[in-house]
Amino acid sequence: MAEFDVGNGTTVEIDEDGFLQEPENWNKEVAAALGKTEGVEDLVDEHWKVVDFLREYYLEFGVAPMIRKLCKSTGFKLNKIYELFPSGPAKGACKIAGLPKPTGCV
Amino acid sequence: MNAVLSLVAVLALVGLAVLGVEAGGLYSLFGVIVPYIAIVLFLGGLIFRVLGWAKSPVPFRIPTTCGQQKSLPWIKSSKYDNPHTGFGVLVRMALEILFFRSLFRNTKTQIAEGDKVTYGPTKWLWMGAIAFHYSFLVIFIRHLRFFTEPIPFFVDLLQTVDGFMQVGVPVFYMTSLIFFGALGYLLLRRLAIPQVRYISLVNDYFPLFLLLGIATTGILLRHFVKTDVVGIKELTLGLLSFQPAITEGIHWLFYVHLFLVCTLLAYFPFSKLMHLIGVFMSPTRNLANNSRMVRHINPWNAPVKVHTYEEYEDDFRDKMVAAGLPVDKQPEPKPAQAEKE
Amino acid sequence: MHDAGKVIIGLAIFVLLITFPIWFTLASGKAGHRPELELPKNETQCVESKEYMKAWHMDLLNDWRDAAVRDGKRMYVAEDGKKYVMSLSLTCLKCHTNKAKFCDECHNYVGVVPYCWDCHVDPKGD
Amino acid sequence: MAEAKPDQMDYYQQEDLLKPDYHPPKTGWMDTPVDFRPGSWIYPGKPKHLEYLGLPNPREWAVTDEDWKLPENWKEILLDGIQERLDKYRTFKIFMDVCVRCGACADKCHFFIGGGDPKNMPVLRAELLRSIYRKEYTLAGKLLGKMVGARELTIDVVKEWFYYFYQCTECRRCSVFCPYGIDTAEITMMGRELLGLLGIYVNWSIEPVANCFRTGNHLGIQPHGLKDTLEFFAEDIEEATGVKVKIPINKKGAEVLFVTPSGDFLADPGTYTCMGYMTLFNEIGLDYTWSTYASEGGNFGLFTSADVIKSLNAKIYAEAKRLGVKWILGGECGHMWRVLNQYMDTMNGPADFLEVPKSPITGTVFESAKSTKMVHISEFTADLIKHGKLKLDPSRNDHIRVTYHDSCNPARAMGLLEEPRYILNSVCNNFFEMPENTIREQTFCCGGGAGLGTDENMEMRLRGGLPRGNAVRYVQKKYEVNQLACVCAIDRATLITVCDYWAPGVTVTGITELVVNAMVLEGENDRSINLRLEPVGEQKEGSDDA
Repeated sequence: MAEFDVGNGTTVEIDEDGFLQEPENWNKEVAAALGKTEGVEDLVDEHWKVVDFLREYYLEFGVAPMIRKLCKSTGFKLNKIYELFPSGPAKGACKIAGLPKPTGCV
Repeated sequence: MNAVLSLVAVLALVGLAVLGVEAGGLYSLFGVIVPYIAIVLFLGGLIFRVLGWAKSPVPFRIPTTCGQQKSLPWIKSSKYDNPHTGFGVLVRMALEILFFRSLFRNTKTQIAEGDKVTYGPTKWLWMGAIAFHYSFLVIFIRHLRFFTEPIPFFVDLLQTVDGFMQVGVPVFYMTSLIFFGALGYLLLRRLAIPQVRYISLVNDYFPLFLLLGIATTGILLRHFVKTDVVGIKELTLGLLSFQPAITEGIHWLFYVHLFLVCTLLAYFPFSKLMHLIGVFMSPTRNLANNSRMVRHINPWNAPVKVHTYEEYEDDFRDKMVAAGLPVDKQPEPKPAQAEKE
Repeated sequence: MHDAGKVIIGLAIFVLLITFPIWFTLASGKAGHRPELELPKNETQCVESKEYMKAWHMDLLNDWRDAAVRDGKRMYVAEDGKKYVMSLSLTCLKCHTNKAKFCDECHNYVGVVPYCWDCHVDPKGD
Repeated sequence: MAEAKPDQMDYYQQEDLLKPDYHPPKTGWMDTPVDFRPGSWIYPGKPKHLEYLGLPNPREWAVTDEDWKLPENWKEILLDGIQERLDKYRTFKIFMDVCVRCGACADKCHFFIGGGDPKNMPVLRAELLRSIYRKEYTLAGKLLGKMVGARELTIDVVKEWFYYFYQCTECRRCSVFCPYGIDTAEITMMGRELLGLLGIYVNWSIEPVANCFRTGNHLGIQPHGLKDTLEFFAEDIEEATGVKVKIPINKKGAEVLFVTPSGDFLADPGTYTCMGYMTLFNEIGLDYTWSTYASEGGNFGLFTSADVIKSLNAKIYAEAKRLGVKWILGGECGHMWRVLNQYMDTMNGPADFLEVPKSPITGTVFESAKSTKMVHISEFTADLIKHGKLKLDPSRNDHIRVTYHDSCNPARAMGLLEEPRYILNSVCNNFFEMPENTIREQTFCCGGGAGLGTDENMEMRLRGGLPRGNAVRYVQKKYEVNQLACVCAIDRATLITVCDYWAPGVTVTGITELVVNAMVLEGENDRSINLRLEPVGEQKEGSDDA
């Protein structure tokens, strides 16, 4: 599996799409570094609001939340999420939050 | 390449027969031994293959449904394209076997005007197939005049109908022409359509050339060479009654014809020609779509590892309890509460 | 499911059908039957050679029919120079007096139904 | 905007995809190697999932690797596997033997129509496996080899199998046209099982399988997560309709167990369909329950192996028994209904602890499900409407001009054709059929079924989606259709992409969403917004992108 250089001398394992292999290895530096791969140069408060919610939800439920839930809980409309994360909530925001990619009928 | 190889193979068979009888005088080989071997291989091979198929079970009921299912009483179900009764299956199979129902559906897909995918009906393959198979059947039955004594009425009847046009002496049968035409079409489309040519194997060309060889020698024998048909029938009846005897004076071409037919018979069970039987045994066609009504049994239905509810609850009990979901077994640390139901 | 019963019944029907000639002929008891031709008693030479007649008589008769009926020609000159009247009734049947014991023997044996008798009357028949 | 990548639809030009090269290559198919270009294959199954499921040979590997890290005796494993399956499946034996290569199936496959790759002709896809069968099991194949279509089993053959057996959506359209009913789905299933013996799976299938085994559903939603999700839906339902719906979960003694694909718990627009179920059941007062253990109707085992189908499917009956329900109702899903209709009773029956399904609302006894005891939501709803048990105002859907996509499995492995149409005609005033060669038993796959609906497979999804997308485009132009209804969760996920690409402006919906939007509910609000919380009368343009 590919190694991803976080930048501070550490590396984490990522899958083919650049998602974190072990969500436990996530930290803020990893998030910032992954952000750069998804067109998010700097993570500002609004980004963190999304990322933190995703993280919290994931830690509680073990999966990514519905996008609608994400919107409702953060108060951001879907287009705002796309503004923040150009590659979208699933590929962008979830990746930065260290969540695995959802699979199945989605 | 595969086509040429097949043609060469058939020509070699012809050559073999010619040499065998003309130069070698091996009449008993080509007139008696080879036919017996061919018949044994045909019948034995065919039974062997079919039993081989039958030995494997049909574990699941997987018909391809081509119409509305039987469900609510006020919704008209498609009795034959999506049969739910044995009778429906019988009709579906009859339509398939007698009229090539599925092939009749054939469409031709094209991308027209650059961006429109269009589907036109195309019946050529169906027509070619129907023409080929039915003329083959008629020819087969017609030949019973050489294999039966007395000749059953339906053979005479069929000959009369087939020779209805009364062209030539002896009359030229319509089916001979249709058979030739259909074979030619099936061969030409195989050569002409790039995709079909791409998938065609020796196994596909060889039977076509073989049948063309059989048809050609047959027509030559009937209309041009005129060998001693009485002698031929004496030979065949001898074979049938297991008292084989070679009749003198039969033209060598007959032995070529016979040898090609024997090749076909011997080749049959070990080739794609087994679709003759396979069409009856295809589980996507010969089963009723009633698996929600009647339980279908799989003889090898072996147990598999299942994540049981107990294991599942063990995995998630705390979370379930925390979320207020009912559980069958209360978590250990807390004293048991009354089960919520 | 194996449906063994259905497969075996199907197979039996197939074998029964395909071996029809064997059991049908054996059952009829005529497997050894051979055409027995009643040859003319007072004539040894047909219009053409025996071999030629055996293979080509239908073509010869057809030519005769066309010549006689369509062109009005009645005279046939054989290979050996002999002349014959082109007539089924007058020439052929003169020697081969019994259709049933000559023509029909072979025709029936190999299932040939010539249309001669659509027009001609078999003098000995009905 | 950054340069599009092969896993994004913008990467592909419509002009290119509309001009597939139908001419076979100059080299024979046995001599034409696989072109593993990005966008046309799927990532391998991750070792952790294989380990969890106890499947062989878990390891890290990539499709583009030269070495796929197969077991030493891979060849022996495969040949034994073929023999085992020949002994277990008459279909496999017959389909190996009787094909005459007439080619009628060729242009029936959406991947061939959209891609032109001759190995996507169903006949040739099967020959990939047949060639090995001939080499090993037929005398001619042993003696004559290539010219009779036999070839040696090599690593390249294994790779080719992987590529093409995961370029088949098991939609069975070819089997409708085959004169012998040869079903490529069956061949593909065998091929995938064989690959599985070597530990070759795609992650898009095997991760859902692992999730489903553990959590009861493909998405890995845990019991408390499902509860949270359904509560979230209930809030939205209340906002949209003013009705507060009940959420019975794992309720013992309920009359009906309801099972639906888990995609409906996570991804729009499936979520709206799920809200539809909840509202409908609440309105008619159905005594039903959700289950967290059997929280998946779909069954990615169908895309993996017969054993896995059985293992995942077993939960439904087990849970019905545990909860003591009378019968089971199934939601809108495609391949789920292939399993429920053609496999479930055989694999995990008899369900003699259940009763023959009887609608408590209309009294209708579902005789056609008297053995499995499982009814399709469309059958159930159609029966409700027929008996006038739903108060419907179809004009509420007047802004929707809808067409109906028959999902492959309900169409060709069941025959559920009229029920959804009856419902649509009852709840919408503007329903338009796509051309007849693209619907009912001739329906075209979304291009992403059978575990192929993942983004790294985008090229094949768009190519495979061409026939369907083109038919949608046709009714969009002709009748101004703006929504496509379907009864399949994979469709609800993948047809969004297909429509966005081939017929932009058409959105995707489940049937029950439309039903509830047309329903006059007891104690409802002004219903000015629909289940999507969009103002009624305005059809949102563009995608329901997830």
